[in-house]
Amino acid sequence: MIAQNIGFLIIAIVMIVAALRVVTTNNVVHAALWLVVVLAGAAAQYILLAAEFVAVTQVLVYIGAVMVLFLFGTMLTRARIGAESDLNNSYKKLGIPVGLVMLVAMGLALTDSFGDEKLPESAKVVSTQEVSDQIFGPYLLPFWALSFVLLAAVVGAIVLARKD
Amino acid sequence: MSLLASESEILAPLASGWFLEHAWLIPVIPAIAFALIILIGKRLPMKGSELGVLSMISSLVLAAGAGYQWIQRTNSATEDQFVEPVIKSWSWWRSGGFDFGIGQHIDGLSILVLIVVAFISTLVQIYSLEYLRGDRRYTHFFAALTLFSGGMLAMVLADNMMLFLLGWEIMGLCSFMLIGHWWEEDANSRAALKAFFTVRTGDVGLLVGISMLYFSANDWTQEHLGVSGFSIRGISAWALSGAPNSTVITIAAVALFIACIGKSGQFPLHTWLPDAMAGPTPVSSLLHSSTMVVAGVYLVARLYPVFFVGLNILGSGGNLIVIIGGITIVISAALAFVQNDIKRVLAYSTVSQLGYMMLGLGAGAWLPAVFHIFTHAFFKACLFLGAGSISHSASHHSFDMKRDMGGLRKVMPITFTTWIISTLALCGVFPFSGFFSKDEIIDNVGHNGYNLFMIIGLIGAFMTAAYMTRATYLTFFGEPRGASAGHADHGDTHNSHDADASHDAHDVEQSHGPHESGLLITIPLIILSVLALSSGFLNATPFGESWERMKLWVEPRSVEVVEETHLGGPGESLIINLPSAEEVHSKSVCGSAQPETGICYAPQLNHAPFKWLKAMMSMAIVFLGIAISWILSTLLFTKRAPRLVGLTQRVKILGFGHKLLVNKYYLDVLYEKVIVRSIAYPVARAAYWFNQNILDGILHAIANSTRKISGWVYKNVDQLVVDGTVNNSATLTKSLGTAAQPTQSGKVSQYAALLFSAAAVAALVLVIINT
Amino acid sequence: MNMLQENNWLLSVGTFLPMVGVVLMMLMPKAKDQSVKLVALVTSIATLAVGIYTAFKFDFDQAEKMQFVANEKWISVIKSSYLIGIDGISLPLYLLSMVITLLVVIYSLDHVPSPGKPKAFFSLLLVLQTGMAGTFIAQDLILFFVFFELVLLPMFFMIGVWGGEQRQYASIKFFLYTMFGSALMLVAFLALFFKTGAESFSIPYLIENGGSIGKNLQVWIFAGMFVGFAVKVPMFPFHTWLPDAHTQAPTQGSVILAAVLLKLGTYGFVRIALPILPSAARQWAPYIGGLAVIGIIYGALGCLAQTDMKRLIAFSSVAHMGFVMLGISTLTSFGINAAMFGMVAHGLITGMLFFVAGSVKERYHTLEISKLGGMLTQMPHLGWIFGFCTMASLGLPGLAGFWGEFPAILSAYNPGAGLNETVFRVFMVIAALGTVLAAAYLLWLYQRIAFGTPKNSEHDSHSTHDELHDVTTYEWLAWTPLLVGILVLGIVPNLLFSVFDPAVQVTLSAFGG
Amino acid sequence: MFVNQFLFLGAILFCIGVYGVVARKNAVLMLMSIEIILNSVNINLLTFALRNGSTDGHVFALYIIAVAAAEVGVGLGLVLLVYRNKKTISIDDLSEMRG
Repeated sequence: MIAQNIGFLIIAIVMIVAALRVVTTNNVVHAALWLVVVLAGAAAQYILLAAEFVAVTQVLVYIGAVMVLFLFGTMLTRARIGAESDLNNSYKKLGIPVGLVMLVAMGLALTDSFGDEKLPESAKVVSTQEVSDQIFGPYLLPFWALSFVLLAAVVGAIVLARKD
Repeated sequence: MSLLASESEILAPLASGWFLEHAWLIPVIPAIAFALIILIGKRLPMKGSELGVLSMISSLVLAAGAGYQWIQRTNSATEDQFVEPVIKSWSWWRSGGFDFGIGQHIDGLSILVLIVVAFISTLVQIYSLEYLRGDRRYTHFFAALTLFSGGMLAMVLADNMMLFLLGWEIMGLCSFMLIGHWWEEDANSRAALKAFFTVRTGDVGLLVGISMLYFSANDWTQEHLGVSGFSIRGISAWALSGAPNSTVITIAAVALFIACIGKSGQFPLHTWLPDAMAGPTPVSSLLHSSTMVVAGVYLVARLYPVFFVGLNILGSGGNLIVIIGGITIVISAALAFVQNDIKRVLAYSTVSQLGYMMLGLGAGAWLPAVFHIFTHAFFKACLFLGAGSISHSASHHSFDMKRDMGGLRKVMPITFTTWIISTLALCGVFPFSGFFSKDEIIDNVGHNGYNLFMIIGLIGAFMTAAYMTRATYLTFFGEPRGASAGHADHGDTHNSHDADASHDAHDVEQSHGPHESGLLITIPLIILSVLALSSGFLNATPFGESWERMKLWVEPRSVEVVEETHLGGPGESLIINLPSAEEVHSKSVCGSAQPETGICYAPQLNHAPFKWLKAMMSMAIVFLGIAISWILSTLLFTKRAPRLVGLTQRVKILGFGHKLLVNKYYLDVLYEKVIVRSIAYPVARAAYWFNQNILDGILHAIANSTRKISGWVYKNVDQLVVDGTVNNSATLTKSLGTAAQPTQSGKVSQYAALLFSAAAVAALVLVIINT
Repeated sequence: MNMLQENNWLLSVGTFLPMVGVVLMMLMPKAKDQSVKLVALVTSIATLAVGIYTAFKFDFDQAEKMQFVANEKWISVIKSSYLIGIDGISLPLYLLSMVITLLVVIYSLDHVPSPGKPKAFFSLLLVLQTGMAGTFIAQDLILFFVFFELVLLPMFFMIGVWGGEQRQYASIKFFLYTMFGSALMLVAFLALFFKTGAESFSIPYLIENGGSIGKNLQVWIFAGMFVGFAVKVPMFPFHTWLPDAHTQAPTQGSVILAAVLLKLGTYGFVRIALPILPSAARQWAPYIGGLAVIGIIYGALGCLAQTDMKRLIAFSSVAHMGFVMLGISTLTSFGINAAMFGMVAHGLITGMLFFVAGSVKERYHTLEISKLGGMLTQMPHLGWIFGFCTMASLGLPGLAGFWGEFPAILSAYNPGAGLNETVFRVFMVIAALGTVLAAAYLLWLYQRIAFGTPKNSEHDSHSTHDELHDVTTYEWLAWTPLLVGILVLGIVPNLLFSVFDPAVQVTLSAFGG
Repeated sequence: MFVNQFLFLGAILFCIGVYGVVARKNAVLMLMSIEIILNSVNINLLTFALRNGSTDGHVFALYIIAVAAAEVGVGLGLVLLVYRNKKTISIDDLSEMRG
């Protein structure tokens, strides 16, 4: 358990730092790469949370696909790959209090609700089969709906991005 | 108003007299003189100084008369009878059902200090006639000196803490005015500020202590004595009655002692005192050595029962007072070694001696400590006036021993003689006065079980002897240097002058070179030195019981007193003294247990029996100090004027071998570099460094950070937040009208910001409501 | 409450006499400056004479009773009457306002601030005097409120017209702040009126019936009054108008503001808020005490940060009024006596300090502390007077300031029944520390301004040297009474305590002793 | 391991993401911030899944990943279109919908 805690702590810190860099860096490509770190960290956390399949999906879909999309998007919209100055808008400062207030609110709610409740010690890793049983069992209808969403998105993206 | 005196009748069989009954006139005279000097002083032929001197002389006469009658009064009492203090009080003001008095409380202690203050004030004023002649603010100087004496005398004979506080603060004010007398120079005004402020910091303790004592004691004193909780007599009796809550009285005693630490320059608030030497020398002599600075000691002695009970004096282990006293003795004595300014040596010496007084009081040696106030006043005033005499007539207003003095014993024989007598008294050499007081303190401290502090006292005695020898050597022996050699370099020495600007009138005189001072200066010196020599015999314990006059006259007798109080209104308390037969002969329970039938005014204290052996031992230590210091000084300081002829002579006088002469330079190096530099200097320097950097540093840091904080608070909180809120509310009203428009800017990120902030606030509200 | 009704014309005459002067002045042609000044002087002297006659007729053995009571019909629709009277609490303040006005008039004879217009200036001064005196004698809440507000306008114009560079800002700030407080105060008064049966606005009636209001409601009504009075005092955190108003106001305005106007607030507490709503007062006392000590320390810190002499003195008012409020918050007669004394003492001392600041400004054309120095060399008398006031202000025993400060600290050791002793003892210690800070900033100020050598060399070059004249005759005339007052009250505090004490005892009878 | 350590991580990431959305002007960066938010939600879902011993959370997490992918696809398509039309992807410049 201790090892897990240490692991969690290291990954969490890395994630937070990376996330902060994502929202503060002045270079779009850097931001994308920092985002990779966040996403990879998230995948690691999923493993700590006994969610193998989700973690793998995270790596495949996010880091594999979404990131490539981002990088392509960046390159297609901006030729410049380097530091830029006008990435932030003039309301930048407003974000800090907003974020802090939210954090305080959530922190209050969390400490109040869960206090020092612990996760079950000997959690069994959720197998892919269990997940698929769920998806293709009770959650089949949402799965279909999601398929349509994805289809629509693909079509939409092509329509939007098509040059003509 | 009710300020009119109503005659009080004391029906005790004790002798009294006009002077005792009218002792309250003693401070009133200088107070009136002060007003007169301020109003008409400048138009008088001697610019108002004659009023000051006259008022001091009349106060002195009154005080002496009161002293004489007090002696008669104690003599008229039987040996174990409680000598009733002569108390008179009138209503000063009333508020909220409380009656605040003004009046006199005359007993041995106050008489003693009254005489000392009046006497030294008189001499110092006479001395100042010459010393400050031609000063730009001559009149103001005398006005302030006179007001000071008035304040101090009022404090000394105060019958209640309110009047005490009044005198105490007036002294602080005069100290401020007099240290900053030559305020054109920044250093002087800063020293004045520092002195007032440091003392004032301690005064918080006095305010708190008085308040606590008043409210805790008032009920008891009203019931048993018919006086208010401010009354010194009432507080003393209350403290010993067994009634007070031990926590309250302890806190009150500590609070009061903090005030004493500030006023009497005790560690760690002593740093103001050496700086206060920026004032004219008569001021240093009067305020900052012999009288004002003992006010703290006086407060402890005055309210001794409170400290006795509150701090558990004579109980097991050390208490706050002895610890502070002990630290002060050693720390400040060590500092005296590294000073070049003669007044600073004396200032540190004063601090150290005040430490002795505190040590004595804290260790139950009440009488020796009080006696030390008495003797110390004479020899220390004499030393300061001597230093002033040197700077006035020989060293062109410089106080730098190393640069502008040396070899003055021949040109200033009177100053030299008086200085030597006072130095020996300060060192505690038999039969000079310091011996009878300081040695008694050390002896009694050991006798009462504070062995560690007795050793500290002895170390202090050793150091005292050593640094005074060094100062004496630098000043009066060796070759004349700088100004005292007649070649004063104006531009160079001006910085260290204390009186340059105002003494221009004397420059003509200066061209004659060093010479003995005039009669107005030397006569006070001679008088003081005679007293420094002889005053110790007033309580010469070594010669037996019959010589212990002070014990008879000054020490309150710790007898349980059965009193009948007649409540005839303010100013008419009538006291009948009825000690019952068996109480007279049994040992007093005062201070150790709750008095059963009567009232105690003073705790029972022991007196160490005098032993010649012990005295010899401390004498040996003192002489050792003098000898070692003398040798060191000779070897060290003559290096600066390496003329072989003079050297041989001096060393011959000392009876040293020729070898040392030959190896002079070698030994110089050895002593200065190896011994002094490696042992004495580091310790002393470290202490001085601690003093200048840590203590002063903390003070400065606190001052600076307070300023910074206040600056920050002012800038950010006051101007931005509090003020800003108000200002913004105006702009807000205006901007609210146009506020709605920007929200519809069409900018996505703004919408996002608004959305999230609203969500955040809503979430917070929900959370707060739900928790 | 017993009332004595002899000579009941005296107070009305004393209060409205200045208005006669105003009318006279209005009738005069503008050009005749000298006669305008003469009328103002004569009026204020006459007013003070009436005041002294009042004090002479005042029965000091019955200082606890309302005297010279007049009760006439006034606005019967809202059951408000013209009820005036004076007792031991109000008499010294009533006289103080008259004395200060006279001295200010004397001072102004020689010092009409720019842009001149003596006619308007003196008229406003006299109107101000009516308002101040009226506030102290009013025994009817509506009447009190009217006078309380009457004071505002002349002050507003005085700051706004004769003030410094930022006078507009300062005057509007002053006005809005006080109006804000007054609004809440008026609401509180109305609530009182209706909750006691809508019978009368008279203070004695309300004192009798105020206790019957429910406790929770009392607390809210008290809150309204608290804000109204606290702004006027001013208490932390309602004090920020004060430094600006003082800094920008002309000398005369500052003096009146410091000497009398601030006292309207504390007087309101003692006269109205405490006796009418005793249980709410007890509830509020720890908070008032807390704000008071915060004010003491805060004001002192504010002072230490100042670079402007007048602003520093203004901040010191915050600290001093903190002592006054601390005394009041103890709810003991001892503490309130101290507070009353502190009010008068502060009026004399701080008024005097502002006079000095005004004279400094007039001579050096600046109040920047860093640009001042060596005042004792150039103008020894002014320097010594300044030193005297400094010492009085930092609470040196034997001068008036001490008797407001020390008893207030003392009283906090033993607060009234029902108050938490520990809390107040902590306040006591903090307040005692405040005295050290007071010493620090005042002496520091004094050291920088009076000691040292003169710094204004550039000033000398472009103006004649005789501008730096020492205290003038008019200044002596205006200042001597204040200086004597500071000294006399310091030596014989019983002069005031004996007057206050019986009346304060009566005021506190609602607290059971 | 505490429940809260994961939930707090999620909360912190969420707030960082919110800050990013508010502060960023560049559309691509804004989308990235949204990704951070979505991931923080996923962490929460999985934590509760573990806590409650159910697999529902996993399913939701997968759906979110899928939806996110779709969202990024469409979002970037939009950005591309905007860029092509306006030669900028600064969100602030798109204020045609101002009221």
